[in-house]
Amino acid sequence: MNAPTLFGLCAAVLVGFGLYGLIVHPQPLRKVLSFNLMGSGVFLVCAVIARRGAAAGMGGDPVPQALLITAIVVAFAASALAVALMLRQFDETGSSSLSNDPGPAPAKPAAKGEA
Amino acid sequence: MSIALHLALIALLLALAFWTVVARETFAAVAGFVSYGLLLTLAWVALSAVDVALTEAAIGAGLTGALLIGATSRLRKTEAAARAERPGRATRVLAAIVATAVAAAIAACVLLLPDPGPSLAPEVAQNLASTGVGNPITAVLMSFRAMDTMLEAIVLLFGLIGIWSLASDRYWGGRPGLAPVVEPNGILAYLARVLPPIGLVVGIYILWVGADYPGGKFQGGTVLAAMWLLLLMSGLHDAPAVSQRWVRLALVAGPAVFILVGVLGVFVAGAFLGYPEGLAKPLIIVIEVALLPSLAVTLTLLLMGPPQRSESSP
Amino acid sequence: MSPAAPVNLTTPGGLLLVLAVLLPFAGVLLGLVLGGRHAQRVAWLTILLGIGVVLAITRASLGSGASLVYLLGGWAPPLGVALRADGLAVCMMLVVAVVVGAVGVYANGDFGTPAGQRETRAALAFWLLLLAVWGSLNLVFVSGDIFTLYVALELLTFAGVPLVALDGRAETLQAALRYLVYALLGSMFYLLGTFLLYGAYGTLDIALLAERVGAQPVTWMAAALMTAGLLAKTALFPLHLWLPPAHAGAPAAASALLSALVIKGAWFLVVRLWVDVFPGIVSLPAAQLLAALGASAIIVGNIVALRQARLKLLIAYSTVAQIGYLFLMFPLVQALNATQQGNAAAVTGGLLQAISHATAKAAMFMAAGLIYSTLGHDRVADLRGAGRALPMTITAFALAGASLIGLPPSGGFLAKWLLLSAAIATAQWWWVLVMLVGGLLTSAYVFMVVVRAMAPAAPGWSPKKQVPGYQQAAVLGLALCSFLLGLAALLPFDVAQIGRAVVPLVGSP
Amino acid sequence: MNLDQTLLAAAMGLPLLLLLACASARLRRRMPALFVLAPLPALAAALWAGHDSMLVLGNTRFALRFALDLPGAMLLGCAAVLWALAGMFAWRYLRERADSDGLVVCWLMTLTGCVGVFLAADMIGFYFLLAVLSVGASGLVLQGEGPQAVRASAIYLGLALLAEAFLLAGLILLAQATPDGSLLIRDAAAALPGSPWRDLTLILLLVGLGMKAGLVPLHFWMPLAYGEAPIPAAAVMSGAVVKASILALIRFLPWSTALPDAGHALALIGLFGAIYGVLIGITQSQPKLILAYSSVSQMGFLVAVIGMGLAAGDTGTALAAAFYAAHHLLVKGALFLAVGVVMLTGRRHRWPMLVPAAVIALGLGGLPLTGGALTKYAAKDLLGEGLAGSVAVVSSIATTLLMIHFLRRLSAMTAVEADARAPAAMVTAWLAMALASLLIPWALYLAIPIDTLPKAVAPAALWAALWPVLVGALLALGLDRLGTRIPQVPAGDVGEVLYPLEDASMAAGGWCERVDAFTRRWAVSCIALLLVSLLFGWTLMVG
Repeated sequence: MNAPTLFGLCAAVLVGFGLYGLIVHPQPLRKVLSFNLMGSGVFLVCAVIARRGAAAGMGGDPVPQALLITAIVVAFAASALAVALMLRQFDETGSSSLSNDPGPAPAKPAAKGEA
Repeated sequence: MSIALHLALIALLLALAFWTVVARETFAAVAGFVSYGLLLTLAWVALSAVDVALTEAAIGAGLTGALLIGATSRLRKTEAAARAERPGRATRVLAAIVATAVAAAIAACVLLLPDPGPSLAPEVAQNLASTGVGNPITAVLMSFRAMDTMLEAIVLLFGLIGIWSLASDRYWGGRPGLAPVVEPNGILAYLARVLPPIGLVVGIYILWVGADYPGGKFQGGTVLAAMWLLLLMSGLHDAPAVSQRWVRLALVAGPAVFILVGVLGVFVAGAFLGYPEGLAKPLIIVIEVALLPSLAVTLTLLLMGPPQRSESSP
Repeated sequence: MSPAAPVNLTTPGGLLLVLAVLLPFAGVLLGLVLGGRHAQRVAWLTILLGIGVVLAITRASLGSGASLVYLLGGWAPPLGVALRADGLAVCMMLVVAVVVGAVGVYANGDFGTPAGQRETRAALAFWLLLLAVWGSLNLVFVSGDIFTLYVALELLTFAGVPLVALDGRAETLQAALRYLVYALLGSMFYLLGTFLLYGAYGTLDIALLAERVGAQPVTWMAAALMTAGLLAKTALFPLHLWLPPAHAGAPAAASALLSALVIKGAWFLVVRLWVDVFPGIVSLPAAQLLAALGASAIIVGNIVALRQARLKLLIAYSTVAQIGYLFLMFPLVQALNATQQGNAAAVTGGLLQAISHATAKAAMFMAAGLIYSTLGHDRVADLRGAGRALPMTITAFALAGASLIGLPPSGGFLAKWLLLSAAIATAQWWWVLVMLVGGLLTSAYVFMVVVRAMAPAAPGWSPKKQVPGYQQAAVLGLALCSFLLGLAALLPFDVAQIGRAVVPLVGSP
Repeated sequence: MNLDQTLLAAAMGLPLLLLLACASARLRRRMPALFVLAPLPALAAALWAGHDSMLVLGNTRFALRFALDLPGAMLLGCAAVLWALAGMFAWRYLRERADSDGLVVCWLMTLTGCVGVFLAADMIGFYFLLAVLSVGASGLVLQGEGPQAVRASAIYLGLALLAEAFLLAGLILLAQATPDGSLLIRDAAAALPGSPWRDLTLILLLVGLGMKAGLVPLHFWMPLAYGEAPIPAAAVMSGAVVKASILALIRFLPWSTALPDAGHALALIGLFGAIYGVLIGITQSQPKLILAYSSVSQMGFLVAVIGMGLAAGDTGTALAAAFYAAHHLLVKGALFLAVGVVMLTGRRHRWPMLVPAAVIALGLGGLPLTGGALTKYAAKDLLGEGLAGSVAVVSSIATTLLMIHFLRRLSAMTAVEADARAPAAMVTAWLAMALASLLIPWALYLAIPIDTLPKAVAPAALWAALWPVLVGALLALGLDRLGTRIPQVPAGDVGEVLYPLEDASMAAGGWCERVDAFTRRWAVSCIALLLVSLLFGWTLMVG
């Protein structure tokens, strides 16, 4: 098994970790952290694809590598916006949470237990 | 690197990632993530993506890490309450199952990718000469797919507008971030006096070599942003008020120059974002030089958050 | 799909596509620098110019009868990025321009910079974000490259999220955060799919991908990931957790943008992918699954809407339901493809549904905003007096409601007719049932709101605030657009089919 | 544009123009005075427009088309008369009312829809104008002052839209089966017998139109709506509006092909409704409600006529049914106006109002020499001598009984002041309407060769018409003896079922709300996203 394939499998696992964290962590900050973890897994997939496209004397296909740079910067902007929202919510309410849905209160309490 | 080294790197990456997910304390998790990010740069290098490694080190690990560490310390009080909201066992098991299934599907896809993989590298190599730059990634970013790069600069700006729009009305037009605590003799202040000049040179160097070797405006801009952040944190310099004209000009200068050069292309090269024969490299450098300060200011202010103090506050 | 024009050559008028995208973005830059009430002026100038550009695009594409294409930097795909505008894109750009214009007029009343202040946060942010949403949407419609589309989607999200939290209340901050994190998850899925497609086929260009994709696991997985990610951004039931609080909590003008336009961006991409990129590999079961989600959205969304105590939440849930309608077209397209009849009826039906919902929903949210300012609340149970104080607005609400219900001559009716015809032609009667039941449920809440608003006010009651006439006119104008859209069938040309295989519609208007 | 087309355009155009003019508050206030004029172009079109020219709006790919056939002209003319006279009544009525805007707008909207439906020659236009008609009419019901007006209006609109949902499905099936993509109702009706979905299309059309016509058991909107609507609105609704469904049946059904199953089923339901309406009607005490149940009964009878014609494939059905409908249109409209006038008239002046009412009311039961006798005579051949014919006789008896019950109730509800007189405009409108309902059927009978006059006035025919009326009168005496022992059935009878249904739907709504709240939890929603992507992957793989 060659290096790109190994990293590709590693990327898949990283995406899985990120997804799990995104689902189960109640704190928004941990969700953003998990999102970044998942994102890095996705980026790693892309890097693997770039590496597999090595040709013409280049160590990797430059097009996906360029895409990666763009994607990393976009992900950073997203994290910054999310963190700013969290901090503002904390300033306003003293808490940071995504539950306590301010939407419609159900007519009766929702089904017991989780999921 | 040999396979054994790769395996070790992967094992370490997975261990740190696992820690990031399961750690009880948010701070521990973030610390794990930052070290994970630094290790990840090795992975990019291992995959011959040195430009990406630089970007990852600067933005993925560096700035994102700083952002998350800052948020963690501010939000420490909410952690206990949040733990109570943790979903029950059934949810966690279900989450683990579906996450595993998705990961398995992705792994299968990775294994099933065609071999050898399709590549645009030959086409890039073929057309590299006409762009005048030596680094193929810079050629992609600034010429073949220049639209993406322009949009990326605009994405950062939109992010900043979004963050600013969260300000409380009474502080609108004021300075972002908390008032700095000045400790003239602290280690931070010392670093803040010594590092910025070096950082400035490094940042500009990274930009300059980016045309032909790994590097470029994003990485360079991040180094400059880091230096400015150091100054801000040490209290030697205060963040500018968001209503100041020069701040706004600095923010939009880069994207504006990019657009203008693009429009120029319509007239002299027959296509938006096209470069005339022979002038490609100078024009690319003009754009990069214009983008560097804009990116540095944007990245710094993204980290600083919305205005939180009135303009006159110390 | 075989577009009539060569794919990889810039066509006359192609530069207009660049303008349609860049003009709003340039407006954002200029508005940010000038700040204050200049931002509003810049926004208005941009809106007027932008509408001109979109009209010019329409003229150019009607004139040539083919897709407009522009190669950025002169580089042809797969190396470069192409912008393409077929009939679908042109129609969407037109409707977005109309809605943005109307929202702009309305917002003059709510987001002016008060005298004596140099710059206010909400006003500056709103005008910049309005342009940002517009530019991003135009990019979504014309981009021919799936990675540029990813960036466009992110631009759209970054422009949409702050709109949710524009008035700064704690619950809107939370709604915005939910929206952002969930949308980011969706983007990551989309991005992963993009990378997988590149890994398998070595191109990101839509037209080239359409030629190259084959039925193999990587394509399936990429299509599944991209679709799921886009559904999260469209808020199709059961992936709609962020929509009701976000759309109901935002200021009226922002809700109008979000509900009418922003979600259509991701929906449009699903259409692009399923109809243009993956027509060969999309299976009927997958299309049925998509429509089944749509059907459950229609039923659950409409019923929950009926039970809302607040008008804005009611309208937000109505959006949840209407999103469902947008996805009923897919099995019909699929089945029509199989019968060699051409999918024109279903695609045009879906497009009309999107257009009429965009105009009607924007009108409804803005009407709700006016009702809120006039009454000081938006409790559905206590809307009496609104009809007397705001006759034009309640009329607009009723007309927009008629369009959602699908009463003729609204665009909603025409859409329903086309979709129902396609459903019957392909023997999928269950979608007929869903559409008809959905229409009845919709009529229930529209009726409820209109009747309560028509009740006479309590004696001695007076409006909390006089709303300007131009705001009412903007709302009514938009509602009329939606209500009279069906008359477009009387026009002598069919914009939606430009650049697509044109097949005469049998048994349909 | 030739004269015919101009007439058609004016018939629709004037009400539409007036409706649009309502956007101005100043014009809106003056609009009631124009009510009487608004339907006159329609009357002119009915009288003079040729029956084979067509008004086309649109392009070659798609166009709205309008035309007038003989049944349509007959109904349109009568409807125009009713709209004009009821408009006069409404104008006077509105002078007493503080807020008239809603009624004015809804009146003109209903008129536009009503004229439009009678003229529409293509399916899209028909469906569109039917929707306009329904929405306008539900608005008219809403203008009633009773506490139940909102509920009645909601039920009216709900059932109308439900009916239109059936219709829409039926129309699309029709369109799919019509060759050359034609959307003309004519072509669709001709193509229906050969359609691959013939039975389904017929069921959808008949259910949809049957609901709009008030067929039992989906008739309950009728007493609720007519009971709550203001008098002039009830007059036009029970007279003109409801006939849209009859005209649609006449136009959509293929008369040249015998469809015995569908026809007999329709006839059976119709005849049941004809008797059922009377049975519930005699338990009512409010004249408006009695008239509403009489409408249920009459519409049932009319549908039965159409059903028998369909079963036999008799091409004469269209004209006979239209003639019957035209008579009912005039009489029912007139009687509602009578209720409005008598309510305002004192005991001393009531007889000049009651006597014409008695004549035309008994005409509904088939009193010889009235229009009612003529229409029943025209329909007789269609029903034949079998079961349907017997039921027709029973229906005559029952209708007479119900009408006598109505007259007794009507005379009991005069104004409190013995000397009170109804406003002159209202009285004029009512008497003119009464006169029209006596004369127009004769004029139609003579102008249109339905049958020869001597046969209709032959002694045998007269006796056949008279004896059921006499029996009915006798029964009415018996009913009077029963007096208070007749149980009181609430207006809307089976509509009462809606109350428990509402509870059930509330419960279902609560369930949906819980589903919504559950799926909007973060963890659930994320897991759903992953599941959706996996499901898509799987469905793409298996497909």
